[in-house]
Amino acid sequence: MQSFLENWGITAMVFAPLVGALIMMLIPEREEGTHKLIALVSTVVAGGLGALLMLDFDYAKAGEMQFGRDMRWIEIINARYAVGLDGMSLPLVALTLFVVPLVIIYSWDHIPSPGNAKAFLMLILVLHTGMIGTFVARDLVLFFVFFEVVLLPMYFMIGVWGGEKRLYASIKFFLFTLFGSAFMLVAFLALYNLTGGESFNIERLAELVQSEGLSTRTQVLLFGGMFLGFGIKVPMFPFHTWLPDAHTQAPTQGSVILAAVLLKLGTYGFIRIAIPILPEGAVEWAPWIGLLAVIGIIYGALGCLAQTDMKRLIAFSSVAHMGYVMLGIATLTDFGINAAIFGMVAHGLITGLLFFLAGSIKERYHTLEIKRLGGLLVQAPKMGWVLGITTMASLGLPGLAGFWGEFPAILASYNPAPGLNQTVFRVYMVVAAIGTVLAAAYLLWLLQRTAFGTPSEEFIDDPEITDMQWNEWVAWVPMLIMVIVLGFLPGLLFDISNDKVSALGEIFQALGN
Amino acid sequence: MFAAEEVSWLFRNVWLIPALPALSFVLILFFGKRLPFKGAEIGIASVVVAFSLAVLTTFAWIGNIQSAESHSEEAIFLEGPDGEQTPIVLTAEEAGEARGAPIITEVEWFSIGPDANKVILGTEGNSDAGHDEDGHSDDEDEDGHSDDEDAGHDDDEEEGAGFGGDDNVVDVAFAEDGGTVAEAHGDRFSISIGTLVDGQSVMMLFVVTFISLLVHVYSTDYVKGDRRFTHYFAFLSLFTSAMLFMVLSTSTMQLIVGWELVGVCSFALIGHWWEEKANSDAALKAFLTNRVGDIGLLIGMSILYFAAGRTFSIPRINELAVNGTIPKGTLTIAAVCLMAAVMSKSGQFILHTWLPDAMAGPTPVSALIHAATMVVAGVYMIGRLYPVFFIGFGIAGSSINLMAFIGGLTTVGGGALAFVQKDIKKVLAYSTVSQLGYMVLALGMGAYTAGMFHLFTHAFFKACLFLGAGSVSHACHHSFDMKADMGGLRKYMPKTFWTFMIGSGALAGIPPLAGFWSKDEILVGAGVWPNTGGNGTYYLPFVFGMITAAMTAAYMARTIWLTFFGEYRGHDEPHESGARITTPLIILAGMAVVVGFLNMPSGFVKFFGAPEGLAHRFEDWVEPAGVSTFVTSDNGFTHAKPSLSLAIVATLLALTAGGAVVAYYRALYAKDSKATEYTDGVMSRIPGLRAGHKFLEEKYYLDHLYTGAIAGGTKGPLARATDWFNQNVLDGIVNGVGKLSVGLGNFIYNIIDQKAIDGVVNGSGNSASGAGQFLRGMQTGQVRQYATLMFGATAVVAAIFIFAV
Amino acid sequence: MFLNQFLLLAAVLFCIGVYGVLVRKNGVLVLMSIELILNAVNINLVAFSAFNQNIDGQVFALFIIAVAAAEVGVGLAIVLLIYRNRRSIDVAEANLLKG
Amino acid sequence: MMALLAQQTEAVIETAWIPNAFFFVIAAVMVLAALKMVSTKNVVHAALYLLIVLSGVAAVYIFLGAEFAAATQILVYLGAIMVLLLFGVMLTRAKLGAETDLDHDQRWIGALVGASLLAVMSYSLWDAFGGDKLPADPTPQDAPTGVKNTQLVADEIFSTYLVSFEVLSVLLLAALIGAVVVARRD
Repeated sequence: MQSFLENWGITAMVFAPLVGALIMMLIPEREEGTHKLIALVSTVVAGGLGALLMLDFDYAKAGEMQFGRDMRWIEIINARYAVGLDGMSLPLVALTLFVVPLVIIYSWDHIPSPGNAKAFLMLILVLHTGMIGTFVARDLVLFFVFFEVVLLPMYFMIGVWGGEKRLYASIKFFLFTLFGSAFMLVAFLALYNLTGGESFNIERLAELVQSEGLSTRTQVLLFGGMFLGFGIKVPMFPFHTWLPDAHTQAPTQGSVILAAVLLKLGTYGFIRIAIPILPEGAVEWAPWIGLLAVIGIIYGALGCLAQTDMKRLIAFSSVAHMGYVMLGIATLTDFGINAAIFGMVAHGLITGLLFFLAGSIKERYHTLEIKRLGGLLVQAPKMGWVLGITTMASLGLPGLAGFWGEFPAILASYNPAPGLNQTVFRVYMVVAAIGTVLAAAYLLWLLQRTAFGTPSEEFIDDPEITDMQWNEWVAWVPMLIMVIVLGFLPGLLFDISNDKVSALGEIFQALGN
Repeated sequence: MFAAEEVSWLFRNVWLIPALPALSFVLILFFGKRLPFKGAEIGIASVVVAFSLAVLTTFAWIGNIQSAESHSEEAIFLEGPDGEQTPIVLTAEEAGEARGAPIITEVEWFSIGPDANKVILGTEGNSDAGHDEDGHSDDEDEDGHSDDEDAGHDDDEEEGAGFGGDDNVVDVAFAEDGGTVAEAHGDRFSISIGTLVDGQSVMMLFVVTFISLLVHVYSTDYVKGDRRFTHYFAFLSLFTSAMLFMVLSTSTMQLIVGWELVGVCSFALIGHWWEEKANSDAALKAFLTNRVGDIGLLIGMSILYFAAGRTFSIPRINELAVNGTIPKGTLTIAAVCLMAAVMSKSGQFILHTWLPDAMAGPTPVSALIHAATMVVAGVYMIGRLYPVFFIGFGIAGSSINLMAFIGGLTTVGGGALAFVQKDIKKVLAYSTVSQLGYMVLALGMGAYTAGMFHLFTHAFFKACLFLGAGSVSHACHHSFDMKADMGGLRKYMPKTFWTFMIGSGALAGIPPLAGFWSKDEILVGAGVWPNTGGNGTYYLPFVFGMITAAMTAAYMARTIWLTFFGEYRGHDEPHESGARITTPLIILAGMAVVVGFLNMPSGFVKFFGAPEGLAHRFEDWVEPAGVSTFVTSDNGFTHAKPSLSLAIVATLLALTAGGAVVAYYRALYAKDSKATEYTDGVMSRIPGLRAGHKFLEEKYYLDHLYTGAIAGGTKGPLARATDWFNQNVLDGIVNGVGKLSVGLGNFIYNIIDQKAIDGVVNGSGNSASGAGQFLRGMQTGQVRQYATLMFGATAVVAAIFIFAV
Repeated sequence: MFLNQFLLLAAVLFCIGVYGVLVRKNGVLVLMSIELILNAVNINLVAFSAFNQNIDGQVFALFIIAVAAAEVGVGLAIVLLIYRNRRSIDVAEANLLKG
Repeated sequence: MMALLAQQTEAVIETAWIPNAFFFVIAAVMVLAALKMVSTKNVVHAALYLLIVLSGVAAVYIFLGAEFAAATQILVYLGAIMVLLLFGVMLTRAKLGAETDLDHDQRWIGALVGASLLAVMSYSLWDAFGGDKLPADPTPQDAPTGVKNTQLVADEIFSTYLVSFEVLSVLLLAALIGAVVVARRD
């Protein structure tokens, strides 16, 4: 058992949902209950395997790859099936394993129109495999394959189950991401060839780049390619415009997965691939990444203030929040990158929860127009409370998870890695801090307009407006608990990511000296 | 007073005090609605226990100080019962210096940075040299580090100093005594959470739990029958917990967390009646204004973090600020940033505008949060990081500095505004603004003890006043309008009247009430009155202080007159409030009488032949001491000498001002005691064309002119102008910025986002779609045609490859 | 014998097959032309097998024969279906793919 | 070694002019039959022309030393596929005589495409394999002596290509079922 876990645990975890999807394929569409059960079981199996792995994980050595598996795959280009877990990927794998079963539970009564639970849940399962696979991959080709596997189910999810402008949104999403991936792939291949065509393994490539002495110029160019690929996924200003559309049009489940996990593929790519492999390129790019990040923070916040649609507002807030994550990464310090990882997890939980709420509000009120909402606390007090806590978490209130992604990133930009311009980053710090005010402004405004006050005439006696239902409880409460627990015990996450991140941070300390 | 073990236990487990209300919050939230008293009993019980512990801690602390003062040679604290755990080791080299040294109990919260394991291995067996010096004496070893490891721990932080970036490089001289640490780059920057017990925090523990308890009791009557009764008590508990958590901070990180948490409780409680938009607007305004200040807090704390060599520890930052390791320029920037946070939290000009609006919340909340405790958080933070501000603003040598200036401006501006309010709570709110300015003014003049003492006394009498206002409004059918619905209440509610009188007297600085002692000390602290010594030459702040002393008495006289004297102008019979409301009032009034005597000048004590030991007790108990703070005469931190003549002058000034106001209103209401229309100053009656009409009609126009010119002459235009400025310019800027950012947001969204950036995207989409339309024409559905095209294309492409490549 | 004589023969047959596919309207005739194309390819495979003295090409040719059999089976079935539905096997009338 | 090999092949050429002549005759017949097949107006004739071409292909296999492939060609194509096609012709009620409407109007486009393909292919084939000659013995060098072509093919199919073979069987089965399902009259 133990050796199975050590050798095959990750593989089993990655492919368990896919197996579930294959089983579902054999079952006729009308047996919805069975489909839901299979989907839930396969995600829970994946989650259970993940939990066993996490129990078995040696946290004292969180900086090293564990449960590694490295097998022959595509020999002709030296691509190998290499997977593993370390302190950097563990939090994100855990996030994915945590959120997806909740999404499926939420789907129990909430299959969006035009129905077809079978196809819908199968897409979620395929997405699941793709997402975990991306986080555990240690080989660039494998990473790329998983990275792209994610794309198609999402495309269909938006395109089929989405809102009115779903086709436009899904195509925009697809085109944007594919555009970035193309550059990313070119960068990967160029990197492979420039380092002698020896390996696609990430750690090995990092060593090779050092030993081959790739010039800074080359590194900058390669980093640029990866930047486009990952930056669009994040999404960074000015590549963010796909996000509000995709989020607004996507079904609730799609929005939640998109916000909770998919966006993190981009940021994870930065800290797992682009920065460790190309440190000198990263140093050159960091100020620009920081600049785009803070523009994103302010821009996203201002965008939020102009929104009239709740879901779109939340979508814009993602731009701002991911700006903090990217700012943390851009500092290239242990503090900043730790904050970024925390920020990813926190944003995943919080924004995921916000999208869940938006979905449920939409279901009850049949609108998300902020002007028409109000008095949620009167009509559905429990839901109003969840909304209140979530917005507070989202605006970075200490004691809730959002804060630990935000403040350490601001702190870190006061003193970025050596070799980066301090003055520039301090300006970023001030701008980012101003962003926190704007964040509070739009989120509280949202809270005030939706939760406070009294319900408008049209909804006052609407029997459809009920308080939280059982599957909403089951799906939301665990997320809420995590938000609060992580808020008070940030060490839970920082201690996991710290070892790996500080090893990364030391590269830049050494580089600057 | 206590056995050493008990004292040690108390100081080590002081975390229980915030933990209890936190537990209560959770319990009320989950079970409150099912309980007979809807959760109020849990809240009260937890606060009672917390208060008892706080009282015990206070006495233990006092005992600690007293025994240190008696110069006993033996160690003040014994080791813990098991020899291994020595959580409390007083860093004292000499008992005299040990007086007031903070007692820190910390556990690691989380850590960021390279792993310390390798470093600890390197320092195994290293003596704990330098351990005593760096102030991190006391560390609760919960995670099983041995003492040696702890030593390594601290040393690591010093090594980390080298990391600090170019212009904040902390002198790494400390690392020398670290010995072996230098070779390994050990930078484990652990962020601790814990409790810091010293005079200042103990004082706040007492104040917060005391007032919280009274407010809890008061609220059971005041918000009786409210539909969110349970939530109300839950948030009261949460607030109490958060405030205590903040007060006990050992690290700036903890301080920030507590700071924001009290903010959110304030938000929730201001917006308690969120059905009305005005209330939720006020809540939003409070939160957002505080957020603006928080920018400064976050940045300032970041600067200090790196300047102190990557540590959040408050004693460590203070120590490095005192010994000059952190450059003065850095301290100045940090202090300016932190000042922004103080301005927002403690209602200083120009960020004070949220505080009067915050009166939209229930009155007990205003008493607890917006008068006695939360709003003094800014002042408390100045005290906590006093060396940073002291050196950063150059308080020792200057005649005016940013802190003193802001404090002075606030105290005068806030006081002037109190004159034009009809709403009794708004008067008190502006008065709070003014008094907070007083505290900041004191701290800005280096009069640390005076500032803290005023914080202490103000908490009692202002809470008393707010609760009194609540009682009045309870009687007058939930109105706060002094002019329309009050008057003559003296006869109907004597308990409320007398307690309100005592509170007002204390606020106005009438001897021997509490406010007199603290206010006097601040005026003395300016050091410009003959023979007072002090920090030097604060002429302008002194003038501000004197003006405020007069104004305070005047507006309180006006409030009392309008509320309690004359004839009742409301409808129905008012009635005295119940025991649960009046008892807290009486207790608070009692405190407002006695607490002033805690810090009597020694001259006064001698004059009355009281034992010398009674003099400046507060100063001894609260003022920080020990290595990690900075009581040395060479940085100008000396105590001013009290002056009897100044006390008399200030008191006379207050009495005169108050008397003049009373005279004015007597005359005003003598004509028609039931009138609800009277406006305040003379000038306010001139507007428009009615001026000429009034001039004829008003026979006593001259009288008005005289009284108006003397009593309210300046207060009319000045206060109106201030009010106008406040309402239009400052609020206008706030609203304008809000509007502007929404407009900018609209602009960006509509023009740039939707047109420019999306335009590019859609453009490419459109061109693809156009091409598609063209190609669509070719789709005849004829497989033959497709095949023809395919083979033809194959031929062409193959030809290209063959002939061209 | 030259390799090319086989290859050129195959090429000629292939092109005639293509011509047939493109020009014929009758579904059965189209299928026949496809068979021609497949046979041309098979000649190539066997020729290279001989040229390289490697048996793999023959194996592939055999596979193709088998696949061709399957293809004809399915193809004729489809043609029959079309015929049954439309009373005609003119492939030009089968234009459901029209955009 | 290379020189030796070249000499050997030279010799083969010298002596093998008779099969060569046969080849060209057969090739000419095949091309003519193919052309007739795509141009005839009688569907049944077209099938018979195809029969000629397929037989020619079998002959070509024999020239190339692939006896087994030739046998399979005759069995499968001439035996099975032709019958199937004739059934198809019958079932679709084609006339047994000449029809007028078998071709599209734009015959020249097809001709153009075919011709251009042929031109490109011929050129490239000529260019690539201009003077290459076939080895005298097409049997693999490493094959054990005395082993016949058929055995080699069998060895290969049932060892290296076993999986493909099985997949092919499944494909045939699927095609069988598919054909039945599609053509079923329901």
